[in-house]
Amino acid sequence: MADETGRFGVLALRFGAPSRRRFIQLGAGAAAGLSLSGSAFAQVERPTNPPDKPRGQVIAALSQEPTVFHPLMPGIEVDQGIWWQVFSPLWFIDPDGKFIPDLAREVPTVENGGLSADGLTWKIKLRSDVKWHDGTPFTADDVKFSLELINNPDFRARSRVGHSLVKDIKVVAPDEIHWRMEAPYSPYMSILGSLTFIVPKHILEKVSDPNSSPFHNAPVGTGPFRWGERVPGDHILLNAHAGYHGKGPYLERVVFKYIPDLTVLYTQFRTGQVDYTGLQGVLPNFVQEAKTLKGRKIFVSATSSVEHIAPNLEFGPFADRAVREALYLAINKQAIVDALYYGLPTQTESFVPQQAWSFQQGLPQHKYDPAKANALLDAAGWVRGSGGVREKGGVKLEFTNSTTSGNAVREQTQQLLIQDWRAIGAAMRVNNMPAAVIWGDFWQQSKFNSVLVSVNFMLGSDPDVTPRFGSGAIPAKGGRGYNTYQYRSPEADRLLAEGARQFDLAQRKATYGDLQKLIRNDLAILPLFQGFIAEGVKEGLQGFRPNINTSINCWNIREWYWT
Amino acid sequence: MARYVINRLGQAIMLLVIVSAIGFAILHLAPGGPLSQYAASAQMTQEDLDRVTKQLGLDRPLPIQYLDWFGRMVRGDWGRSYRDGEAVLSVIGSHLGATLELMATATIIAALLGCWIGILGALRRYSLFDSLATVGAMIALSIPTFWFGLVMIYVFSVKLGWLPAGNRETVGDGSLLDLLHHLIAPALVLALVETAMWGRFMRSSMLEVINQDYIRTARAKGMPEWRILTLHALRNALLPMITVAGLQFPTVLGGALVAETVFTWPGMGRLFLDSIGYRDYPVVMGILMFSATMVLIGSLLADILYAVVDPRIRVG
Amino acid sequence: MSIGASGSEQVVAGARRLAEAHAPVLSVAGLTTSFMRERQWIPVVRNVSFDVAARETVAIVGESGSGKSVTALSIMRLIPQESGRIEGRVTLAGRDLLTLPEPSMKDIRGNEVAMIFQEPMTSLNPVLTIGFQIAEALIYHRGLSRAAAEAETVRLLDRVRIPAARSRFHEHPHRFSGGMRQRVMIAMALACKPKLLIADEPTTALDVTIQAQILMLLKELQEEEGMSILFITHDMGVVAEIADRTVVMYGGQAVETDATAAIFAAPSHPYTRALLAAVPRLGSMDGRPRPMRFPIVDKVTGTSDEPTDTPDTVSTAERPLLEVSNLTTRFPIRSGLFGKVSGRVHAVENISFTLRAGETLALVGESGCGKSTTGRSILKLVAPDRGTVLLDGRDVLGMDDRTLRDCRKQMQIVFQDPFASLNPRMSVGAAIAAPLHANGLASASQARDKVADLLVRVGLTADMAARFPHEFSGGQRQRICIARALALGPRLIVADEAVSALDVSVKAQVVNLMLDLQASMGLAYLFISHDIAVVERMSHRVAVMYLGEIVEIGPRASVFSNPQHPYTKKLMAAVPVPDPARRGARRQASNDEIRSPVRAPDYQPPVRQYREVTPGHVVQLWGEEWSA
Amino acid sequence: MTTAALSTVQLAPGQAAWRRFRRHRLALAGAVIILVLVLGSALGPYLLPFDDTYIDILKRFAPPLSGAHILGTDELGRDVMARLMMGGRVSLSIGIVAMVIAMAVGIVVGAFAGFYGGVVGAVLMRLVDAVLCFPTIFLLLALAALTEPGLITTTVLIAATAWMGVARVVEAQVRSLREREFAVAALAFGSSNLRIMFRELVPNAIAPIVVAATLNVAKAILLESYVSYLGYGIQPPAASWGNMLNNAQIYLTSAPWLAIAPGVAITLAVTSFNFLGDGLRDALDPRMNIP
Repeated sequence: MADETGRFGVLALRFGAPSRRRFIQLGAGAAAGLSLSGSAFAQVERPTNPPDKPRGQVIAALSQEPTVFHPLMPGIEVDQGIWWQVFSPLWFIDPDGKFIPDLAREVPTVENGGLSADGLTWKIKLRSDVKWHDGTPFTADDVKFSLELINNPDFRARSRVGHSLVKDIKVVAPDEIHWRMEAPYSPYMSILGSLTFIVPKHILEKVSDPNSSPFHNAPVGTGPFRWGERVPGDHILLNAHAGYHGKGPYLERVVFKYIPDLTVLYTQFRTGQVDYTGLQGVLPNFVQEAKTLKGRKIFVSATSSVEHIAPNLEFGPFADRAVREALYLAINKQAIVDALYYGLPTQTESFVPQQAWSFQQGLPQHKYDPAKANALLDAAGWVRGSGGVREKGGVKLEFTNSTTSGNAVREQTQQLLIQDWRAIGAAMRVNNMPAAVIWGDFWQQSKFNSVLVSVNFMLGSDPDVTPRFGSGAIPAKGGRGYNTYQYRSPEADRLLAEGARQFDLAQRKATYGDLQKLIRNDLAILPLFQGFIAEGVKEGLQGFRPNINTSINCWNIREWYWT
Repeated sequence: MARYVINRLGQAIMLLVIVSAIGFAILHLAPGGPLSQYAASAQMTQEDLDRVTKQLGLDRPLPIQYLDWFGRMVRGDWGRSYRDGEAVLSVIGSHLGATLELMATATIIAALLGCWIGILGALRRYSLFDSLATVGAMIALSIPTFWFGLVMIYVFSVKLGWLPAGNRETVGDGSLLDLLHHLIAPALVLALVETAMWGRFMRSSMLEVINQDYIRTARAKGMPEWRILTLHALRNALLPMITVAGLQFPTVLGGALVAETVFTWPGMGRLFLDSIGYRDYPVVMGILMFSATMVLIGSLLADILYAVVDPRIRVG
Repeated sequence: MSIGASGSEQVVAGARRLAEAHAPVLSVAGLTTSFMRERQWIPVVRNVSFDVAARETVAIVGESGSGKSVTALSIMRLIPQESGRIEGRVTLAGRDLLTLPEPSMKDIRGNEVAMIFQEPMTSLNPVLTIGFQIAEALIYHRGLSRAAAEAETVRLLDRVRIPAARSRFHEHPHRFSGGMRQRVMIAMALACKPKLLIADEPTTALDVTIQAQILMLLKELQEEEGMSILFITHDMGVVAEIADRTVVMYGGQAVETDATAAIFAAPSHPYTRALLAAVPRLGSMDGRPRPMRFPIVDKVTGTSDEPTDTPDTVSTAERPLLEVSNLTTRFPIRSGLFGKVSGRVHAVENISFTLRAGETLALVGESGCGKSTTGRSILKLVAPDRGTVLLDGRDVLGMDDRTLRDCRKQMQIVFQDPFASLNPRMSVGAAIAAPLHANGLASASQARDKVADLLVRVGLTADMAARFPHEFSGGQRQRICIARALALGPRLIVADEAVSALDVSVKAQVVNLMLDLQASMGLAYLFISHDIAVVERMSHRVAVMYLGEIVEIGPRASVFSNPQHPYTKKLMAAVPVPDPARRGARRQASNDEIRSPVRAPDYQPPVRQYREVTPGHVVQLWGEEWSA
Repeated sequence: MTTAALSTVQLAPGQAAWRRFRRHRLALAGAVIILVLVLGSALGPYLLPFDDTYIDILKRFAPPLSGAHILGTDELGRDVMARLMMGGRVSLSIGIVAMVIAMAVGIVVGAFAGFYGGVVGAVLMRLVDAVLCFPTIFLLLALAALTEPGLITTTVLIAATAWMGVARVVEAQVRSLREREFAVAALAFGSSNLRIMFRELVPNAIAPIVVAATLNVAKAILLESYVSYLGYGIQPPAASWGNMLNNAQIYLTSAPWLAIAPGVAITLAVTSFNFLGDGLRDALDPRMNIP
């Protein structure tokens, strides 16, 4: 299951984590980003030839409802499922981690002159054969408008990270645009590339309120599919855009069907009413059965997030490393993975996904060893008190664990943990909350004891985890970042600073390898397994390519077709 | 009559003000907020969050926000959904049809079937039919709706494959037959409880009526039994059913919400659940106000209809 | 008893003649009706036999629970089949109704035998027009066309003296007053020209003037139609007024059956004697200034005690105990969004009177005249708009809550319905002690003693304190209520229709008790009643109320022997006299309805003038409205 | 007094009610089932060899009647019977406690509104009307989504959505009883308002209150299951019938018994309380005493 902190929505709460991928892939060096190894997912049979003209339709079921269609406003990954079809970015990152030009003619590099050596001047050459769905030609003015809109104070832009540095935008020619960056910021490549979809100036410049206009519910883009209709609460229909500038589309129609209940969603996939189950895919307990279904294929693919227990390191017992170690030893990880997750995920010891170049092999392997855990606690002075709960210096070894309420499998995991930990004299209590509550101040301001959570630690595909583990990134202490664990280590800070300064891949690999060892040793997090998603696709539907670098695996429906 | 209606409307408006204040307070004082989602997923920085909070006006003191919202609402501007930017009224409007379809179907089934069962039960009091109907109604009232829905799905969709497992239509089909096919299961689930209620109310209403003096009068007049029942008793027994129908409205709406959840029906219930989950304040408030208004209108209509039908209340 | 011998002989002779001339229309023989209770058949009517001859009126008279109504319902076979069983023979014109199949029975009901009931307010179907309800009998039994039935219905409504019959055809029952509804019921009953009309307490729920109208009407119609009437009632006055022959029922049995005059002249059964002895007779107190106890006749032996005069209890020396002046209580009728007053009920309008210690002042009048509101206003149980109430010189209406509570110890109230007056969930002892506890006046043991004392005082026994109200009869409950009222040692008791709901014999006993208590404790009574005959028996002074005003007030003897106000006269004339010999005096059968005290919000009550007839006897001067 | 009035022997209200109740066989059955459920939940866990929270991951999804587990095991290998009994404790006590709270609030609000009428009554009853404007489930979900789930919150929330009906019933009763002669008499002999309200009036409204109470228990059990079904309820590992059902639904196709056991338990409990309420209604309502 994927990264989750963003999981929200009521129905979403009821079932496992939605496969939420980080959708702002900050960070440079995406060229060396994550690539899915062949073993990570079973690739479809070798593509036959796509049809000459769009044919057939695909019904893609989503367990959350896409509602935000303006791609520059706050939205979640289901919304991106629509954006990918209707709009185009300047470039995107493919499953192998390579930048592929889309609206741009080429990806700017220092070599091709698109970027100045100091990274301050950007010169983008655009395609001139692109047309908006309404027939108006796409020009550099649209790009300028989009960038300026993001910085418009009245506009509820999703994020201005990077964009706020852009100055002096000049439209040099209809197919060329230049700008200057206030400061060098290499992650901007990723931000522009995967998450900044260009919106039409000729439509949006006329609206009075940039936050709500007819465009918001009938978007016009340059993507492979045109807006068809939306039946709120039910489905969204997109039609093939005949004049699409790239490959495809090969389908006449795409329907995104909103089916909030994952059991119903699976049932409909089973009965053939649905061609593809996206977002949260198929629940682990159905995977075994689903694999035996005739005419259906199940793809289990890794995501870049890590399922872990997040301890609040400022909270009483967790401040003691021995406690964390003992708790870690007492977890029957294998049982969780095998029984609750049906063996689908892979155990991990690191916060870095195993497909990444920066992944450190050979970290100490977790072993389920309650006896050792007990010995460790005894040695550390935690003695069993009333009710078998250990205590030390008046501090009892008891704590709460929280996760999004209604997430069945996580709740099962919690119950296993309770039993495992009770055996070593640690008392855990469950305190689950709805998504809109838990991921607010409770998480953000480190008001929890421990949380069962899945997080994508990577900045894009870069292992720079300064916002996650840097001592200056603790929001509860006024820091800017997401270090809600409140992890503070001079050694980690040193390694992080060093890694950010290094450019040599081998050096960086070593630095971040040391960091992974350090984090593993400190047990800043208690990692369980790497995220995964099981998605169902009807047999005969070609072109499905999970992309660990996007937040939703239906990013490339334009290349899908029926045999 | 006009005066009565105006009076009732005045009360209703007062109630709506109270409802809105309670609703607004609960919603906004509760933990979490519309931006929690973004806060968590690290896609927006604290600066971004603060900016959007301010842009949405959520940084202002609560009473100010309430008065602002209330003032706009009174002028017909119910705000826009945080999620899709649509005007709240049109968001509600686009989900209303599905809910009404479900409620109306279930209510019609329930009213007809329930009244029939209730009348028959009252007339043949303590007969086998009556006993079965009573026990059946009791069980129907006691079965958790969602559980019954799940069992329906399991039996009719999973095992037998006769009915679709949910949704309102097959995409791209949408023919009347297809719509009806999808409607069967949720409407029946919703109608089950409803029928039981109607049956029970009808039965007790009928029982009360047939013990009235005027029924004795009719008997003493030598009227045949069927005429006494259909003309003298039924007319009176049906009167309170108008009020029942009015009071049932919130229950049916609540039931529809559950049925919509189980059968993934794209109606108001779903919308409400989702909107609460996303803390889409304008939409949640809109639905609350809308349903409260419907409840009030329902009971007002019932009272007016009662007054129209019942000669004792009818004026002039 | 003072029945003119010649009068009674005449009536008896007439009745005999009628009976001989025709075979009985209805013959009831050995009727026994039982109900299933606790899996046992309990007979409620036992072996009752009587005949009703053509054009004859037979009354069945008895107290509550005597089985008289069940007898009537049994004749019609309107007893629920599953829980009731009827045995014996009921022969109507030669046919045994009890063996008739149900469909044939339907042709009898409403066609050959019609029935009217006690409660005109609930006996008509509220959602059907009165015209329809009458016409359907015509259509069903006589096969008339709709138009013909409608024409006939209008004729019937005319015959029962409903004004503007044609226009009222399409109106629903709620638009009619109780008296008018009873006329509608009669019209419905007469629709098919039945041989027999069974009237089950048809006037009991009506005011006395309306009752008189209905009785007149029934008599006239009987003469015109030539039908027989079986008249069920508990009121000996009504019996004397209407019945040719009378069946006296007691405990489910017919204890005496004879010509009415014969029964009144020479009751043979002890129960009948007891019953008749307890019946208050208007005019029987002529020449007696003070109240008088009722004679009590033993129901088994029939022996009677001698009623004694009461001692003079009225204290004349001091200031009156209660002084009411210009008391006005109005109830606003609100409507509209802001509860605007759209009218007012002028329940009590500018009344003044005094009451001395040991004296009984009766407030009489018909429903809606404001007599009960007056009683409650005096205790400030409702808030009067104007006027003063002085109790022992202290202004009751101006008191704060605490003083008022204290002052209420001096005055207590006893209500009409002894069933509603006692909290069913409180033991009798607790109920009587409640006033003591509420005022913190007694410890538990003191309260116990006091309760025992009070119970004995009202003629019950001390051991009854532990029982609950449902274990007592109506009369006993009223005694308990009186005991409770006495607990705080009051000087004034407002008796709000305190004996009206009681059976005649019980009523007599409670009146006697009240007189005894007055004698022993010097109580003052404000005796509110519509029952003129009882008022005559038990009061020193009388005030007649009409539409919230006192139209005549004075010593009882003076007002009753020399009524001045037209309303007083009308009221007294309407009281049925339990003397068949005096029935001949026909009263004018008017259609007047009781007027409503609801007025427009800007209504100004006229300023009234009064005239003193004799010392203390004052009458309001009346205007043209009474001249007709 | 030897009048006819005494000839029809009257029974005490309680006695008569008990006789009528005894005749109501379904209500009797309901009472018995409730007793069985309560005893089963209270004592059952001590008799079973299994702990309701003991996880045996190797014995997941054992079907009923296979081996020692009478009702089989759940998704974590816990004994379903044991969880059903422990869940019964939670569900029944939520039902009963929520009922008690709702009753207390409803009676007080209703008594004050009915007794004082006028402005006090209008304000209180408009408040009741206002809360009633929210469909129960709407209100419950809104509240539940906004608070942290748990035993106490769930109980209070359910009570918060259930007191209005009681308030209305009590208000109507008190308003009509207030005019009854015994209440006026109490006022006349100097009882304080509180004394009249709670000593004289409320005890006389006991019949509808008792009926409302039983029906409220039934409603509360149902509501608990709804709340849990929607994911806001009792926190694991504690079992309630509602969260058992919630957990079971994703295994509906593979392990249907997980959904059937709590579903039947809820239906059984709710039906029993409803029958009990129905029986009490018949028994306590003297109008039904027509031969």
